[in-house]
Amino acid sequence: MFELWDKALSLDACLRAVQHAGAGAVVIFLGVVRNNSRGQSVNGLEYDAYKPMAERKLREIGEEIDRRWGAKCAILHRVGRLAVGEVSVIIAAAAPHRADAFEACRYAIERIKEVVPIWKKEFAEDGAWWIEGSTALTDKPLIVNLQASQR
Amino acid sequence: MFELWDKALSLDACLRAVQHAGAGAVVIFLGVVRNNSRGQSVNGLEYDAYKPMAERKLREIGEEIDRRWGAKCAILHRVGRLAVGEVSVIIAAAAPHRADAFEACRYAIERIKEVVPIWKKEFAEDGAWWIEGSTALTDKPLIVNLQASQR
Amino acid sequence: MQVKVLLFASLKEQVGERSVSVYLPDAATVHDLLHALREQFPSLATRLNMARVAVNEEYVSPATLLHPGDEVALIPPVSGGAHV
Amino acid sequence: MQVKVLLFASLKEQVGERSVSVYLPDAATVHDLLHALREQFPSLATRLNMARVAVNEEYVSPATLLHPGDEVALIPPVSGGAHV
Repeated sequence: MFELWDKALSLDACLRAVQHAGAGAVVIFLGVVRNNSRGQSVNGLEYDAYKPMAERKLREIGEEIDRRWGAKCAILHRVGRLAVGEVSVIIAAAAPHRADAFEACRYAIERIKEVVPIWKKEFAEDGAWWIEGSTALTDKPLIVNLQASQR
Repeated sequence: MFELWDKALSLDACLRAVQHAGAGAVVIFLGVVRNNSRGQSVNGLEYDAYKPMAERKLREIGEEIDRRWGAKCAILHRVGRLAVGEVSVIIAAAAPHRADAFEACRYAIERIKEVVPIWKKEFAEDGAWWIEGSTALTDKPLIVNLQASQR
Repeated sequence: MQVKVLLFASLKEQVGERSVSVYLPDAATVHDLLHALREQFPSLATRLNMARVAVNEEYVSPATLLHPGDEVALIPPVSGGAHV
Repeated sequence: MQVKVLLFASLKEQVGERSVSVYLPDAATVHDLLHALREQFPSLATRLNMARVAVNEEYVSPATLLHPGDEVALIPPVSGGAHV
């Protein structure tokens, strides 16, 4: 299961999609909207996406993970507006052994941040910002405040 | 929450125990009873435990994780008889950032296998075996088949 | 030929549309498309330099030839996955 | 003094009891306890060599002094956590 949803993501659905009799280890990652970012308090997020390409790229990540780690994988990603505490992404990876399940799950989240066409806008105390580029790859993400630049 | 249960473990309970507004990343590990081990087909497991000490040691692992990674942690472990596909352990670790959540969760499962007084018996096609010692630490776990040695 | 270009995130918000249409000569490349977009939308120039281009849901290089009916999208540096 | 020793996993199954009682002189150590157990249960000798000892739910060394009322447990190499 590799899907973008505009409603609350289902952990159960991810688990059901990956469990199988040979899988002794399941590792799950949940991304949750925090109440702060860049030292600012945050009210919420909005995710924009190029949906068909994003779902295709998620599926490709899943296939790569199957080849490299023999792990079965499921990924759900939210789009639209999210409040603090809501889950933005769920990744589940099930493998015969725990080392593979951990590596597969970690790889998925890192790879999503490189190739999957999804973007977030932060609603923070200092304005609404499109965050373009991964904070994992650069210390200074490219952030774009259209309101500010149009003033 | 650091508990041994003799009934099905609750993923929701673990999640509720660790989520907080500053936690952007939650990593969950589920150990699931596989249908095979050591090349043998397996019908089920039985976990024995020194319950009060095991729960104390789980709590100590959680406190260590809080100190080292700033992650909030919950651990549930099954005891008694389990069928293939049942969940034997759930670890949830919630941290502000994903690297800490992954490391904390991975540390917890490795540490459990070193210090928490819980033992498993495998019901396999070649007999019922107490597995003593972690397969992660030695290639040849010490396995004890009392039926066989008493024949 | 006329090519429809999908816009996302800050590009969409800057232009105010989910897509724009660009007229290109036949046998135009992705490089030609970017050049035409810079002329048509000068305010996007900086962000266009950061963006990758996808054709039919795959990332492509500037030398890629465009064909009528291709689905073209501008992909700013992505930021999904998680907030952390 | 009399010390009750908790048994688990293969030790429990071998002896057929969840605990055994051992008589020890006052000021006996964990080392003395293990010696007494080996005499009382020769069939456990090998597995006793692999086991750690916990007193009042903490792992202790062989030199640790035992006191009346201590909760003593033999801890074979643990194998919980997950099957993988």
